[in-house]
Amino acid sequence: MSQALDDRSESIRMIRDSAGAVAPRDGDTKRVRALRFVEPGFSRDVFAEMGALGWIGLAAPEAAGGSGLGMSEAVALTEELGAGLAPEPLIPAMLSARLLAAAEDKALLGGLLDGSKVVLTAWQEKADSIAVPGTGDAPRMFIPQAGGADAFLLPVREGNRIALVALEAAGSDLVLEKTMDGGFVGTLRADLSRGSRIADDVGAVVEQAIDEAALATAGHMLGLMEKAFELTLGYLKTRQQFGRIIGTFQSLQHRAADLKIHVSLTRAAVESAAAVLDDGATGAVRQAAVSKAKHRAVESGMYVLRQCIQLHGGIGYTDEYDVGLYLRRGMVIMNQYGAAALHRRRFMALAPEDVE
Amino acid sequence: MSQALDDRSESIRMIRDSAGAVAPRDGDTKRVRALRFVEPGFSRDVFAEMGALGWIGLAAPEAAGGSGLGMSEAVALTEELGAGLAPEPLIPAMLSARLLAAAEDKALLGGLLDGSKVVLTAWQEKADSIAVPGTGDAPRMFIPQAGGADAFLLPVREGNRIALVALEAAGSDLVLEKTMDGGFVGTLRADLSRGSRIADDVGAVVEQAIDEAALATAGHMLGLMEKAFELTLGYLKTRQQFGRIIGTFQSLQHRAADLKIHVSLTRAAVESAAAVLDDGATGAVRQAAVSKAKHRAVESGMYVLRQCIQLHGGIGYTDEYDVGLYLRRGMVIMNQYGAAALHRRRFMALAPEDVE
Amino acid sequence: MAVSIAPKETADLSAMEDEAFRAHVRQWIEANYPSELRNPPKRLHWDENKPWYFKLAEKGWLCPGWPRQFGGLGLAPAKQIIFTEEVERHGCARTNDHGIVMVGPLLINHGTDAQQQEFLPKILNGEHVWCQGYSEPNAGSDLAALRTEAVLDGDDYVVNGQKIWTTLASDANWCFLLVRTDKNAKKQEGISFLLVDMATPGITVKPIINLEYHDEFCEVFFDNVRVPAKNLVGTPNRGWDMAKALLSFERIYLGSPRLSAYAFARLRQLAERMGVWEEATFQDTYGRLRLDLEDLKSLYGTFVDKLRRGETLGADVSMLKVFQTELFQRITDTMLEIAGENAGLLEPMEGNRNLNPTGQYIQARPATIYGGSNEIQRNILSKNVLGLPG
Amino acid sequence: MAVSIAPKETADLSAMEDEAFRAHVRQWIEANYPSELRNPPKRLHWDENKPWYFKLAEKGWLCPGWPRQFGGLGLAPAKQIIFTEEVERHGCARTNDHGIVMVGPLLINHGTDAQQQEFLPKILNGEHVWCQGYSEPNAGSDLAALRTEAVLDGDDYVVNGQKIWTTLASDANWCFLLVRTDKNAKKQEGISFLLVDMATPGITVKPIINLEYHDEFCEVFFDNVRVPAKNLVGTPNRGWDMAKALLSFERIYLGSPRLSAYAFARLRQLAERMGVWEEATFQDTYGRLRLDLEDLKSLYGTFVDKLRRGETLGADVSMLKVFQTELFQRITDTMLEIAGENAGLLEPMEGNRNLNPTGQYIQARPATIYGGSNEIQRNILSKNVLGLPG
Repeated sequence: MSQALDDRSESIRMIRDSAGAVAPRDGDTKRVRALRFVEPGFSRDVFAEMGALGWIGLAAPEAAGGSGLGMSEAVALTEELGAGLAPEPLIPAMLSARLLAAAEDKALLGGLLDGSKVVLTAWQEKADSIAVPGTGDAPRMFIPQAGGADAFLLPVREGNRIALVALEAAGSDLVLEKTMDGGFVGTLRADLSRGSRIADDVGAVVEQAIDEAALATAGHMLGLMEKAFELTLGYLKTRQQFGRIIGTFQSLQHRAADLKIHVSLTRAAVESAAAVLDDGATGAVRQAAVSKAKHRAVESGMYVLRQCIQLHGGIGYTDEYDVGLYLRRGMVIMNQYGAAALHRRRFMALAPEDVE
Repeated sequence: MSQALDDRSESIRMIRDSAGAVAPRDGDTKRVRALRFVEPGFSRDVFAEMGALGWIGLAAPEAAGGSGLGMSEAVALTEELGAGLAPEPLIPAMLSARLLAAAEDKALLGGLLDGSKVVLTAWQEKADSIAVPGTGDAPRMFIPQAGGADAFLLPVREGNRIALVALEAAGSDLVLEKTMDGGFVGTLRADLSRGSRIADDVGAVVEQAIDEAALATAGHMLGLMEKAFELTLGYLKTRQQFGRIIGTFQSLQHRAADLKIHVSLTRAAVESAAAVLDDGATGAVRQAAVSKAKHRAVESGMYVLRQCIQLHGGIGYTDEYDVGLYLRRGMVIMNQYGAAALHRRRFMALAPEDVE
Repeated sequence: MAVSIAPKETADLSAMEDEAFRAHVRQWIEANYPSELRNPPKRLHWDENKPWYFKLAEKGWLCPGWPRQFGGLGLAPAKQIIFTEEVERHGCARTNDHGIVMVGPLLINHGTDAQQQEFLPKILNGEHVWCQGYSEPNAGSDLAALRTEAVLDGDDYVVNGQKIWTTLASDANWCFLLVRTDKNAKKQEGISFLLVDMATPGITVKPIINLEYHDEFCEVFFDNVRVPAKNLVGTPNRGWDMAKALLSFERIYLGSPRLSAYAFARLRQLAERMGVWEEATFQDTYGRLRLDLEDLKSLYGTFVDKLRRGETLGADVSMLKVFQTELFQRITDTMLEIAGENAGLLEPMEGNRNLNPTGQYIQARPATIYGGSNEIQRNILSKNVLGLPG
Repeated sequence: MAVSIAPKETADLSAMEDEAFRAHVRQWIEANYPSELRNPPKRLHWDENKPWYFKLAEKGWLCPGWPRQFGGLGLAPAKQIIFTEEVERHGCARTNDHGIVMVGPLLINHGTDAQQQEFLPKILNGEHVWCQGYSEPNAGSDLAALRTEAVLDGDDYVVNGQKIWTTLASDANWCFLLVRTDKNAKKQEGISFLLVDMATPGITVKPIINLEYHDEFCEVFFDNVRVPAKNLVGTPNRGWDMAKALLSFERIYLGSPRLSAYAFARLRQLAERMGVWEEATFQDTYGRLRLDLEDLKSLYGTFVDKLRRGETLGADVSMLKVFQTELFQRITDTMLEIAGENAGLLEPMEGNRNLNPTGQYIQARPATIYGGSNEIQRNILSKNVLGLPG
């Protein structure tokens, strides 16, 4: 596992570098702020750039036009984009790319991979779920940044199989709601008769794609918590009260030490899970690794983010100061692709124990 | 409620003062240490003194030879005895006194109330329980300080009623196990044919008596945590490391503040529950009040006790230093008359909610 | 804006039995409080709040705790507590109450006759709405480090500086202000209390958008603002002690279980809506929170009993603020955990104000910061209550 | 007590593939470790431990990490890790290992040829059993405040003072000691390392009974103890830096998941015995602990990978010690919570060593204190890792 990681360190480094160009870790948040609450809540141009950089097809096979990389690169990328607060729906797009590659739909896939078309998968029928019931006429909920979609993919159950239907976004019955971070989440009431059926059975691949999205989301959370912690450390090192730098107060020092532990645990959990998937794990082993990582990212991530607000004092509660942007993004993504309790239960149900 | 407490403040103060004579709060622990692991683990003489002071019959009616006081006085007393680490089985004796008063068995009751006879009730058939199955031939477990008993009371189920059988301790099949604090807990395999039946139905009173014992045990825990915290504060104010009094370190100051909050919450929960019982509450109201107090005492009590060990550093881990005596007593009593989870569940099942 | 100050209340409230008084208050609130404003998700602005405020003023109930000779109801502590309990029970919004709970008591204790006659009636009739100018950008937790300066120039003080976290300053027409009047004294000893008309030239109010995307707090800038010297309250350079005494109200107020209790009731509704209410693991989490809330109520009750007996509260009241605010946060943390993707929505779910996990969560964040951060409260507990050194 | 030091091991361990090496080690341990000593509830004394110790010595496996020229196995880091994993997996008791992990590396790096020749073979053959004289009654967390003094008098140092928390001192015949050799220097700069024969007149060892009613730790008193000056290791007054370097072993050792993993397995057995295993609320608690343990293993793995690559560990290894020891405590806290009245028993339940909640609970208490208290570890993290000031 660690050997594999060593071998990949170069491609991971390159991915991180290229992410910096789009969502600079140390850059300002003007771009992010300007996009808030303006539909669709993200930049089509930046999405296109992500396509051009090969990110949307990062894990798709090279034969299908993808980059042929793995989850280790994917979580490094989503971590960087979390740190940079990029609002573009990259993770949902990666999920769609997986399905389109499996469906061998070159037309839609091509446009998605190069970033010219935003294709989002409308798979979710209730909150806090990773299951794909595929009920034909059920409203599909919680589609991230749905207002910017050109097309939707709908899994539709047919007996034991899950067919895939593609649907033009234009003319669809789509209702948007604002999210805490300035984005828009959509509920789609699809008229399937307007769609075209592009695959007979994507049941297995959609399950895997959701697992990968859950892990990528854990990576995004890692980026949020790490960057918010970095801002907080900077604040602790400069802010003065009572004639002292507040970072000299031991109670704050010890809390910072705890936050560091949580960031490190999350990194270890996310990166080890990515390595498990890159080793070709399937079934219960894959699911357990993903659930372990997502659980940790949510539990430790939200703990770190709320402590970062607290350590900033009053200024942390203002919209003007950046640290709050991380908390609000955290709220939006924490339960996407399954809340902590869901993943804890799944992990317990799946992971075999070494009882001595 | 608070008015009632005001009215009782004098009797509570007197009880506390008299407790100081037997188990001095600020006294040394020589007596307590000398009794450890020497059967029966407590002093018959001190038990007799407790009887002479009217403690065993504290809540029994004056007509039955008791002191006719209430739970507010009882928890004040058990708190003091907790602070003084008295190992005598006062709470089990109070429970037995309740049953004997209900049974109107003056002979046994008289000897118990004046402290000349140790009468213990063998009601428990499994760990972590407050129910009295009364199975005739079941071993009766976890009888505190059972090696010192002169007689046992056994609740025995007969249809819907719970009869009470008294049994001489001499000649009984009693197995003792050592407890962490130096005491002995017993398992009794009773030969009921050797006993005498002294009441037809004590079902209701035994339930109430166990509730009162649970609340009195919460008071004992309050005394343990408060005294251990007092020792710890003293240590923080005198111990030096790095050229400073360690109580000047902010992380320890803040932890001490948290411990203070937990001690105060526990006192509020215990004393308000005692007031509820003294107001004559019965059924669900009584049970909910008791469960709330016992839950708080265990949760906050064990938290405070283990933090007191931590704040003492290495010396807290020695047998020689007193603070460990409080932790070990805490381990022994924490789950007596129901663990925290049991009381949490009972509270939730009983306590009506004000849903707005 | 002026209203009659002849109060409509004719009953002798002080003579009533407690339970009759409670019923009387409850009935009137139910009949008069606008139902659409019960338990508002955000702090209300003056334009939303003022109809209720004026109803209270007309009834003569705006200042239940003020002595009768100053126009208050002169209620004994026990009745004041009942009054507050009923207001909270009904979910009445917190009013713009700084005049009532801060300026009034300040002037009653420390004001000149002229100040009392000028300001108290206008608080009672709602003409003056006050805000509190305490915190500054570099004097947050360390309030005594404030640097807004007032220099005597003839009959006026000239004020320069900046305040921050001034609650609802944009709604207020008067401000009570801590200013530095002696730069050479020790930091606690050069501070004075000034009363400032917000219409004075040189004052700029700038709302701060917070994490709720709401503008409850403001920055207030003072640029050569002339304040008549007669508006200084008490002894010059002795404002710090007066300010500290006023904070005791705030500490018990912030320790009241009402925010936690309200959030807790919403947690149940959310759990039912999300379908996790019956789950044993949720029930256990909920039971722990419930018992924390009930024990907080018991502890709060011991402090209320002290007030009822007319005792003053010590520094140990900080315990309530710490435990209440952190419980409030834990309750709302749990809301997000069970809300699924609704944990990311800006608005209440399904347009139902009772299903508003994100609003509650965000509202709970500053509770551990304002009114003296919980770190400061723990410093107070360790030093002033436990006697730890340094 | 002397045994042959001609090792029985003839295989070229360094040439083996990792998995073959693992199998080789495992097989030998299973064949040779006394089964009744697997996962002992308390730290073993020398008389219980020594048969296994001498078996390791005879096999030549006592010091797998020492270079071959000093009599060790000279294993690469990756193989040392495998060796340790197998020892821990089998539940082998920790041996009296201070000579192996502390004195050996100290002398190999800083000892004179004469010291190496005198002491290393006697560690390898088990003749010298070492204890560590570091802490003092007034130098616990603040180790550098130690005051045990060594004054040169002719060819000897004369040692006076007291050590405390000296693990298994009553079993040791040699002690490596931090002493103050310059009272006028800054506190870290007047400290030296001495090797002391415990049979020297003037040494008194007094066991400390701990909360387990066990005597693992001792006080050691030095009253005019004469130690040959040739037994000073390294440069006089430079002992502190050497001592700090040796602690890096301890920090990763204390951060190993083994104690938590062992306790966790016992938690399940206890839950089954108490009939709560199937309960949803217990399963949730257990699941949280399990995921904490698994994530600790992941984090530990990243540090082990560094060792495997031959890197040295930084101060951030303190993270492991903090999280592991607190997890160990939380696991054992949970044991007491579900154990009913068994939470108060002195001995294991029903004579079954696997059902020993109180033993595990008490054993977990000092874990957050020894090896540098967790408060000290958090200081290290905040200052040396996060760069916070002061």
